[in-house]
Amino acid sequence: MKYLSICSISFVNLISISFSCFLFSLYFLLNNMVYFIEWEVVSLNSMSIVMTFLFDWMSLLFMSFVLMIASLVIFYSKEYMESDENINRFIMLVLMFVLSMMLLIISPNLISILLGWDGLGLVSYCLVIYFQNIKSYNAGMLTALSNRIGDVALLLAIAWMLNYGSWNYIFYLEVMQNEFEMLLIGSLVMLAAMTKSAQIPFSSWLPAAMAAPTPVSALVHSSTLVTAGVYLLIRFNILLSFSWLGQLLLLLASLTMFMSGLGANFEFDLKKIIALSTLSQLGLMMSILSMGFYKLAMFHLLTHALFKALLFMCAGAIIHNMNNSQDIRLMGGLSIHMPLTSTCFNVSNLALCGMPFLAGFYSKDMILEVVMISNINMFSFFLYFFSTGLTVSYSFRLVYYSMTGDLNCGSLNMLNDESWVMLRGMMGLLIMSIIGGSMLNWLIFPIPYMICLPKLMKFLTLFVCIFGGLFGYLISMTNLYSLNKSLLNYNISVFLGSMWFMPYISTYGMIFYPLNMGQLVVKSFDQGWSEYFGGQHLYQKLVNYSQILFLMHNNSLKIYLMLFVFWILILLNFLLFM
Amino acid sequence: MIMILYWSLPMILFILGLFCFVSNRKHLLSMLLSLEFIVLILFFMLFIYLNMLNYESYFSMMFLTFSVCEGALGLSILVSMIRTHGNDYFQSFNIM
Amino acid sequence: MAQVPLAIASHKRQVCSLYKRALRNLEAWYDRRNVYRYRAVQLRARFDENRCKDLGEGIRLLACGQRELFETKHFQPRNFANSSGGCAYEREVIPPDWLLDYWHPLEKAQYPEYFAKREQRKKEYVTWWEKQYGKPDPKDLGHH
Amino acid sequence: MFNNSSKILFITVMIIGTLITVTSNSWLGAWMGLEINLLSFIPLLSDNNNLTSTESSLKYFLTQALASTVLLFSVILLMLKNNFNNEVNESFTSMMIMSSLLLKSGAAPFHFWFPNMMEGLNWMNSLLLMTWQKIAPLMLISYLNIKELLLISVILSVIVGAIGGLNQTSLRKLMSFSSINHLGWMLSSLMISESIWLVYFLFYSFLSFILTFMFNIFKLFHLNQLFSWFINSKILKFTLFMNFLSLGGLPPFLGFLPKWLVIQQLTSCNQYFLLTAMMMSTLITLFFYLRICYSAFMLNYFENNWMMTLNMNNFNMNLYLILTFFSIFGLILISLFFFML
Repeated sequence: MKYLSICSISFVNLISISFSCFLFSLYFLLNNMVYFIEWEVVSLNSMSIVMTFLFDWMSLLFMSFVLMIASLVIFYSKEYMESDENINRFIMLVLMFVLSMMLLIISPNLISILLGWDGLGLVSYCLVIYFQNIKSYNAGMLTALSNRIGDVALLLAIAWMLNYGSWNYIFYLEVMQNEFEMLLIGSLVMLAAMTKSAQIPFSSWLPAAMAAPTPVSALVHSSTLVTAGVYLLIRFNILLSFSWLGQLLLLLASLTMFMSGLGANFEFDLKKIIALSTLSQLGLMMSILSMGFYKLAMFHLLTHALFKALLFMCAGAIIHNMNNSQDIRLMGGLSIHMPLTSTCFNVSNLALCGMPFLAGFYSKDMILEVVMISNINMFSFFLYFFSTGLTVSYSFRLVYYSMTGDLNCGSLNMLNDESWVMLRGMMGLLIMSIIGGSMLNWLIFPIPYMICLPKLMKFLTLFVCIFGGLFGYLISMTNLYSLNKSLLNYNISVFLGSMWFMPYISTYGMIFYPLNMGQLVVKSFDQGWSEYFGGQHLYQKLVNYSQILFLMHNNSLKIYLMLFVFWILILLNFLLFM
Repeated sequence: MIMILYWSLPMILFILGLFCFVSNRKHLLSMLLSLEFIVLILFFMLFIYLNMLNYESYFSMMFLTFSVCEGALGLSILVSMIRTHGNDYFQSFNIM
Repeated sequence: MAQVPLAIASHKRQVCSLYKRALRNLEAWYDRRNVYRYRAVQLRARFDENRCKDLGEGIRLLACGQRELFETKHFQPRNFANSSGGCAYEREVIPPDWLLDYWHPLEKAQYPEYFAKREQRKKEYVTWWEKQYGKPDPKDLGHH
Repeated sequence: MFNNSSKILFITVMIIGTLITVTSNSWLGAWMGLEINLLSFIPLLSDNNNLTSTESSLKYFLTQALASTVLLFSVILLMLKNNFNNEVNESFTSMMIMSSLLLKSGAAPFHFWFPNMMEGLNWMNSLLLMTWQKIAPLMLISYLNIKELLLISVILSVIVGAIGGLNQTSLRKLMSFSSINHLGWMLSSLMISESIWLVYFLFYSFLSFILTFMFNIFKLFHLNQLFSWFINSKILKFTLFMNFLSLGGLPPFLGFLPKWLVIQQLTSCNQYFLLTAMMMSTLITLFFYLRICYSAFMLNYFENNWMMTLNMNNFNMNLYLILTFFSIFGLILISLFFFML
């Protein structure tokens, strides 16, 4: 039975599908092929319901990555969720999630995208509330409702697509791109993508969704679900490049990147730090996408998926060993207690920072250099590079808190590095996050970008990273005689540490007045006047009439017959005298 | 004008009969009797009418048959009522 | 509800409570143990310094201290995972034992052996109790 | 019921009487048919010699006798007028005929005898009274077609039917008021076309047959019997009350179809006021039907500890199930057949 658990079976299946998808994508990429499959489900009179699938190198590659990460995550959950009695439900939810992700990836049709999209929303809700405590419920509700905005936007976009007679958007994007309706569709799709990728007005759900089990965070909330929005916009990228949509998206995405980078520097929850770093990377993808470089966004999406999943898996291993504790103030000295996990953790952290020749370096460096040679204003430029520095800063802060010093948790602990199944799962991704970047770089870009920069600007990225790292490490260090730095600037750190108060705004702020109004309406209308004038009073009156009618029935038969005779007499009277 | 006389008398008699039928009586039997009276008036009226139609008065036989049946039925109900109620007072009926 | 205290009554206990909360706050700000110890000693010294002042002064100082604590309260207080406010709080709920007594007879009938044994154990417990503490007073048996 | 020879005789004669009325080409013939019908129906009513059936047969007899004498009187008047061609106003004579026919059928301003009488009958006789006894008078009314009187009668019928049943606890009275309500619909439908009236009448007879059939088997006469009515088959209970909703004309069921036709036709005749009154009052009818169905449709309800054994034989059960199937899925089936044809 050891090899017949649901985890092992799904692992084998998924990894083999992933491998074949990868081979197919190579084939498609090299031969420059696209498969467009159309299956007519039903044909009624003049209307046909058609299911369409689009297979090109992008969808196949993304699919293979998603499947690979999913398979490793499932393999990893075999140990992580070992003591959970609902592990079967958990794995099935993850599989359903993967399924709807597949549907989303391969469909060039807004309806089937919506199916996959709603599937993602539903399953991610179920996964967030997997641990059934109040925190999870609240987080799940926030997640589901934020994503619902995007679902509604997609539905509206579908309604607007009716203008063109079909929902296969890929046929219309280029032809109709100057029309107002298409702009409207584009803005709605952008809204949907922003909710799914947690861009700035909707960011608060992503850190909240960390209430889910850690494998879910590794798969869903870092590498696949949140990148679904980016992927959707990659498909719609034509609409973004030549309109104000792209500019708006650039602003919001780079602000997201900035905000979450800052927030991660003030966060103390291990998973939330990684979630905020995901958010920052999503902002990076979105912003480079909004400038028109969709291939770069795709590239970063893939590499980011690799090392971020690894990072989450390491965090999961740590949390597992720390007995569910996620506060980084309780950690420390983990490099001594869990050397192998710490290695993976550091490698993925460095890949995130863009350490040369790791996965993140290729995509991130290229994005930044492309930003430098393109026409861009000072503000966006500042946001890009400051956020890059912040990324390194929070990574090193994390290293400082968790890896160095002594363990803060307590002398009685069970830290060890012998959870082999989890480690094996992590090793697979470790290799991928080392070689993945270069591999993808040579695959996706057979012809290198021509980037020509002065020496100082070329070194700007490096400089920013080194400075950020030093800053992050040193500023969180406290010694006996120095006050805590964020205590000195208390108000600012509270503001930045709670994501610019966005969680409050999108929960209490949204609900306060409508709820009050609802209470008023319920009290004075639903249970007040309308009940009085509608239900109760009407019923009372009808019953009264009924009683009166019964008074009329309450007579001898002769009275009724006499009434009839009187009526006949009246008729006769008319008959005779008119 | 003379035509009105043919049917004004039965009409008045009919109305009186109707009143007799529905006005409040003690006994059911008196109601049945007044019903017979109405039937007689109707017979009279029908007779006048049939005289107009070339004295084709065979229908009056049928009418008489029906009215007798009806009277017999009324009487049988009366008997049935006396068997169940013990009297033929109209007021002993339940209302509703 | 009248007997339930809604606020800490005495000044002494208020000061103790403030001290404890301030320590917890320090723990949240200073993650390294040695630094925290140093700060804690300082805090203790500050409290000790103002000991044995007259009560009016003491009340003013208490208000000051509470205000200072409020102004420097950590925005993400340090919590253990399984305690209230922690991330794994109430993650695994263990239903209380007495819940089994409220099962429907039809449900109980599905596990006859277990419930038979359970009933027997209950009886044994009652006899044990009565041996230990004696029979309950009959006037205490009714509901209050 | 069918192993009693006198019953067979009277039922046959009753049917013949109605047929004579329907097929006769003169008013006198129609009158004869009505008389035959009355003469044979009364012995059917008083089959068991108890208080109530005697009373109700007496009430029926008096009312119908009065109605038929007035009918004959006005018929003779009409014929005298036609022969002599003097200044007698025709419409008033036909109004008199119509009033007597409305009294015979139990429509609203002259409906008072109807619930009183129903209270004393058993369910099978009630069914005859509600359905078969309506054919002859309604057919004769359709020959007359005086809009003014008919409109008043329709509106009064639906309102009386709705409001009268609202406060009712006796099932027979409730069914009689519902019958008055349906009679309003039937009158309005024969104002437009005879075929719609026929359809309405057939469906109404069908639905009320199922209900009275079940009431008769389980001897249900009062509302509280329904609330505490526990039979060991919940499906049976549920379907029975679905039939109630069907009778009330709730859309997915069969009972909606005739109402639908009437609504459609009345709308195309611009009878909006009439239609509004009818539909509003039918809503109230639906309300009290639903109130009857409480015990079956609620998730949580009171049950007696004792069980009522299901004393239905196989034939009755099969008959009931088939009829219920048509009553519940009839509308869908009819639409399907319509598509197939």
